[in-house]
Amino acid sequence: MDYVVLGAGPAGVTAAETLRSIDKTARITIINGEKEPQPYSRMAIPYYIYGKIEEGGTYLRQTEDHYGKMGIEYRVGRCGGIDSKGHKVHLSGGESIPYDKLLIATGASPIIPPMPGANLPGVHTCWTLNDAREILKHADKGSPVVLVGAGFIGCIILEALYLKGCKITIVEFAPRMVARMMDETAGGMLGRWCQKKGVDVRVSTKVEGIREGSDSPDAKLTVDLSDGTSVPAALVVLAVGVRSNINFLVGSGVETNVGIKVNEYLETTAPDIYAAGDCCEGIDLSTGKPDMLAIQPVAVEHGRIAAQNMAGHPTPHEGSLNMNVLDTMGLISSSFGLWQGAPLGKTAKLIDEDNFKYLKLEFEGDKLIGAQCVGMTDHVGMLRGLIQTGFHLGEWRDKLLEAPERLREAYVAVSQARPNYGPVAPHTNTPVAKAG
Amino acid sequence: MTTTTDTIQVTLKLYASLGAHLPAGHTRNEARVEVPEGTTILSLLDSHNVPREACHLVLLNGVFQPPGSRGNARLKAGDAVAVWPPVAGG
Amino acid sequence: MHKALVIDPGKCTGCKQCEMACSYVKTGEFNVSKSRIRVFDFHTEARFVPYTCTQCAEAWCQQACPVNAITTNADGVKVVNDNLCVGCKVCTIACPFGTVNYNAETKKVIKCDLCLGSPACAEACPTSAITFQDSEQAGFDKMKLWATQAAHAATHEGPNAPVAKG
Amino acid sequence: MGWNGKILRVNLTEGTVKSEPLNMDWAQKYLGLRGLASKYLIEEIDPKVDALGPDNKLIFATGPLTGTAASTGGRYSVVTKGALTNAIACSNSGGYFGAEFKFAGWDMMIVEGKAPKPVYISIIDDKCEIRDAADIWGKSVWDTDEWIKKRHQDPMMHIAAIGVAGENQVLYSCIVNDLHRAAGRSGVGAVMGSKNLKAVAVRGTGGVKVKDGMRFMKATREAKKVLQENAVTGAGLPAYGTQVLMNVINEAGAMPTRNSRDVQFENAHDISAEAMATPRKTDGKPNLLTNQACFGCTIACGRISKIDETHFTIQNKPQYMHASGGLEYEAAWALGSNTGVDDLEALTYVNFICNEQGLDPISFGATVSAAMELYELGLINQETTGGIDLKFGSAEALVKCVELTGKAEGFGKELGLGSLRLCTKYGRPELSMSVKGQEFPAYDSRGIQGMGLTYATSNRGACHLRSYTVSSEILGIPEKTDPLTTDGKPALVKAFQDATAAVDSTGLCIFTTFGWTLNDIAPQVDAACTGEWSPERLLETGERIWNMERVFNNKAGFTAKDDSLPARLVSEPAKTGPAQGLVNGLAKMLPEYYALRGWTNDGVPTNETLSRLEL
Repeated sequence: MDYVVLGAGPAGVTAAETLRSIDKTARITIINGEKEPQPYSRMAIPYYIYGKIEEGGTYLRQTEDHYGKMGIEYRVGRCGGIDSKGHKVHLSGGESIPYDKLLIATGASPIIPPMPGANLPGVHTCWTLNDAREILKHADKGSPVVLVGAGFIGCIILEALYLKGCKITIVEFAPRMVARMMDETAGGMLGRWCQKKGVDVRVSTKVEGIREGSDSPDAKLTVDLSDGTSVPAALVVLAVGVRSNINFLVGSGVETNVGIKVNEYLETTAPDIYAAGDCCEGIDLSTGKPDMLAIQPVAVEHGRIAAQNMAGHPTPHEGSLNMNVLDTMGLISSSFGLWQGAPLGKTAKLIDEDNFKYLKLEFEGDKLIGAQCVGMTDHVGMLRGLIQTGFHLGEWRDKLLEAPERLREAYVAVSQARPNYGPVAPHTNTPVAKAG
Repeated sequence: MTTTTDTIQVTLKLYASLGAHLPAGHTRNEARVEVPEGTTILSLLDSHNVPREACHLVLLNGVFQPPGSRGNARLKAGDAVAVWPPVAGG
Repeated sequence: MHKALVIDPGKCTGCKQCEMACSYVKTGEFNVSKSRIRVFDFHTEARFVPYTCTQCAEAWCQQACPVNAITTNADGVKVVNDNLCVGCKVCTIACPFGTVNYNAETKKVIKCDLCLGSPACAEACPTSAITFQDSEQAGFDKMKLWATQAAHAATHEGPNAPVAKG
Repeated sequence: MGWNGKILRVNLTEGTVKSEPLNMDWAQKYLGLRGLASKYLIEEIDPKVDALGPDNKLIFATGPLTGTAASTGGRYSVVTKGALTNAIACSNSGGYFGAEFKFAGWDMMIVEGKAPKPVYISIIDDKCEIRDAADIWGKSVWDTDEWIKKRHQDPMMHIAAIGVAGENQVLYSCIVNDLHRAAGRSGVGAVMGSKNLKAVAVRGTGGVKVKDGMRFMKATREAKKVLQENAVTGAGLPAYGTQVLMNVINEAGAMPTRNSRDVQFENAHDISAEAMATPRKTDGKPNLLTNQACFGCTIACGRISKIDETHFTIQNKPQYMHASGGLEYEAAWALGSNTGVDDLEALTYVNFICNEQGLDPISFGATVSAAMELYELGLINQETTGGIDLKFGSAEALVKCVELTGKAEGFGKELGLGSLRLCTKYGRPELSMSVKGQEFPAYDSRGIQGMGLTYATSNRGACHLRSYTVSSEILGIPEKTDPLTTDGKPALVKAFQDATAAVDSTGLCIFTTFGWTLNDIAPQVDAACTGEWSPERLLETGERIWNMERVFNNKAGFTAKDDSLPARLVSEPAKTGPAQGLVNGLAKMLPEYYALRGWTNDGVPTNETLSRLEL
């Protein structure tokens, strides 16, 4: 059996490892589209930028010769196309690799907004390790940096740039920060927090263009904004969003939408081809509908489930929970599931503007379906637990409507309700439990 | 020749965890029991299988009986023996 | 068989000796807010529930970690390797039990590691509400039973309910 | 180490909050809680100050072992000049409040002055604020607890509050923390109320450090083992609580009954620990649900009860149909035997109300008991009581009284004065079973002679917790003495008083001494605290504290005449039980006690004694 995994992010690596754990003899090849000695994690890049870790610290697996020891062939190469009838992957160098089963886990890439100057030197996205190396060349202490986009990824980079000591202006087209992760209250809190930390936050503002030259001695670029002002920049970081890497699939028989279309077994429309992670549209647990959820835990979940299906263990994917956690210069926020709430659902809110604390719980009936959280980190995973398991909160729903801060009690009360015994939290299906 | 032993009535009170050793038909934690004349506190307790090591506080008509005297003094009709395992309060 | 913490809330008196022992072992001072185990107090129901990590066989936190900083040791314990943890907090939202927490002082995550073999909480518990024993023993069977009941408790309607298929 | 080294000074008149370093020299001489706070109080107030005036101070104090892993290490004390007694008052409480206060980084809080309007104090780590309490003034302790947690959006706060009783300055009102743990005696709640201070809410996320962690853990582990293996602290107290004494003390003929006219209560069993654990006829469930520990406590004597939902006291009152703090022995006696009421559910309800309104159930029950005697004697009648048929044994009357007292409504206003002022008002002060104005607790000193001396000489007015000789005289701990004789009692009382003062100043609970001696306690203090702490040094510290309190009281105007018992106990012999025919032999014991203490015949510590104790 020949398994080929295209893409060496968390989805690809997890899939390769899962395949090996099921099938001890198969040939497994994992192909990284980026020229790196090891698969690495994008989640770790901000920590690399501000020097908390070395490059090696970003690697997905930390043991020496991890892939060699597992009998997984790791190689670098860009995919030029797929011959789904011939069961072959074409690499851009001309080489073809045959497969019995193929996993596409090619991830996503940052969107470069169509604006003048987006390709100037000193303008970078912050997505790959290579981007990070480029950014490091410009992000010196005191350097003026313009960060375009205050979404989830923008905010993660913000933290790193802040810790590097850069002078930051953040420009966001939407009327608030993290608009796709949290509501006005939370976004407003984050914005105030950033201002307090000395970051210039411009929301409802568009970048009209970037041009070379600046009045400021420490900047080589000038960023013109829709509010009529211009900001000098030694570095412009673009973080306006990502899109799935699927262009190479044209004509392959693998149907795509925003991402690759998959069924509940993460099979694509082409035989023996599966997809996982940011490049595909898996099921969103909250809506039951396909969606591209570009987050690490979902990539891992997809990777495992796809591999189990590829290896002949039919494992349906019931859906992934959309969730995010963000550290904005020390203010930690998170959101889960249907944080926008349900049309007829009830909402519990705790707002403490002075102390930058916010907790919002969204219910449908007596179940938690979504949550947002700012400034609170203790036991925050319980939010996921409640949403994921769909536990009936019963009377605790009303208690939470009165006092959402009693969330942890509510969780323990309903999850440990009976018998009066045992360290058992909610019944949750781990990916392995889904097998068979 | 058979001798009949006269019996007397005494009250046995077993408290806290010793309550489990009370004979059937007790009310509250007390039982009226018939014992042969000449019965000592120890023999009364033994006859109800009250573990000796658990008999920490033994009061005869409210007066503490040190362990040494529990096997000596003979009970009289109407006596009340109250026993507790080690307990305290405040 | 691995040993596990078996918790019986029915025996807990709410004394928090477990929290004190845990915080002392982990931080060198007595600080219940740093304890990896927490006792929840439901006073109107006269019930106290100690709560900590269950060391899942297939741990959500471990899978979610982007840099492999959470590893399984020989005793099946999920351990955070401080030298690898970057502090991204993904595990804190991934763990559906809420037992991986972020420590703002160290900028790393903390979780119960069973004190690598002799949990201080179990040793400190005066009523055996927390014991450390072979997970195959009685407690674990009851846990499984409970898991089954919990599965029934979660109704299979609505978009959020886990659906058992296949 | 052990101590945080920081105290909070809150001036309610000025509205100011200050942090000060703890006086470590004093800490070395007086440890913490009772000893150290008394030292501060004595240095800072005039002993003749009006207890309910703005010049009195109210001190919340923890000790060096509060908030550590030592078993029972969660205590705090409230020290002030007592509203009920006008003597030095130290009321000690468990629960979780004390430890939380310590975790917030403080050892002690001194509250001065009087707020112009009702306030509460919030302490969140090093942030302390005086906040408006208009919305909770008039609310119960339970509602206050809930309101503050909601207001601060933090269910993990711990709150010590007064109920309406404290607001109304009921003279025996208490400060209740964690819903049903109380700094109960001497009217510390009234002092808090007089300052317009409704509550203190604390949240602490810091840590407590000890001198030698390894040695401390070893010492506490060994000491916990002693408690665990001791039959009293390991099994008796957790299973039956202090309430197990109900039958013991009754059997021993030392149960003050119907205002101490009798020494045995015929229905004691019906309100005892055994009864609490027996399923009720009505609903098949026992009154007692479980036991609860205070912070750090490996004994867990606390009772958690739930009232029978069909009982007359809580008809249509769903707010009482849940578990809460149940009857401890003193409360069961004061509300039960002492008033002749044998209805366990009614007593539990009255106890709930005491917790909710912030009333000391001992003084409340004893005052009702005295009122019942006045009623029986015809000195008061239904006109006085507002229609309450105040007969001994009437649960209905007791329930009505408790519902009126905290609110200071109708006859409740008179009951709120305490038994001495009430009986004096109706011309019979001797019917108040009190010393220095404070009602004595659940041991009749004719049946337990040492307790007579204990009550008479207690610095905070009649109290069992200043030298619990019951432990020796009845329970045989540490060794058995004869309760019916006065022989050796002065020495016993002195030894208990000194040891207790030391234990009360560490942060540990006195109940540990059913299993521990100072030899078990000293190694824990020594490993935790700066300095060297031997059992001898602890005992000396205790003696120093005792004498310091005495000096304060003498300056406040108390003399040897106040070391006395109500006439009934020294002139009316016990009617039944082992003590039948006996009165308390205080007159014999007192001179010997003074001599042992190194006091003059007038009960004044000699200069020699004071200098020996470095006072």
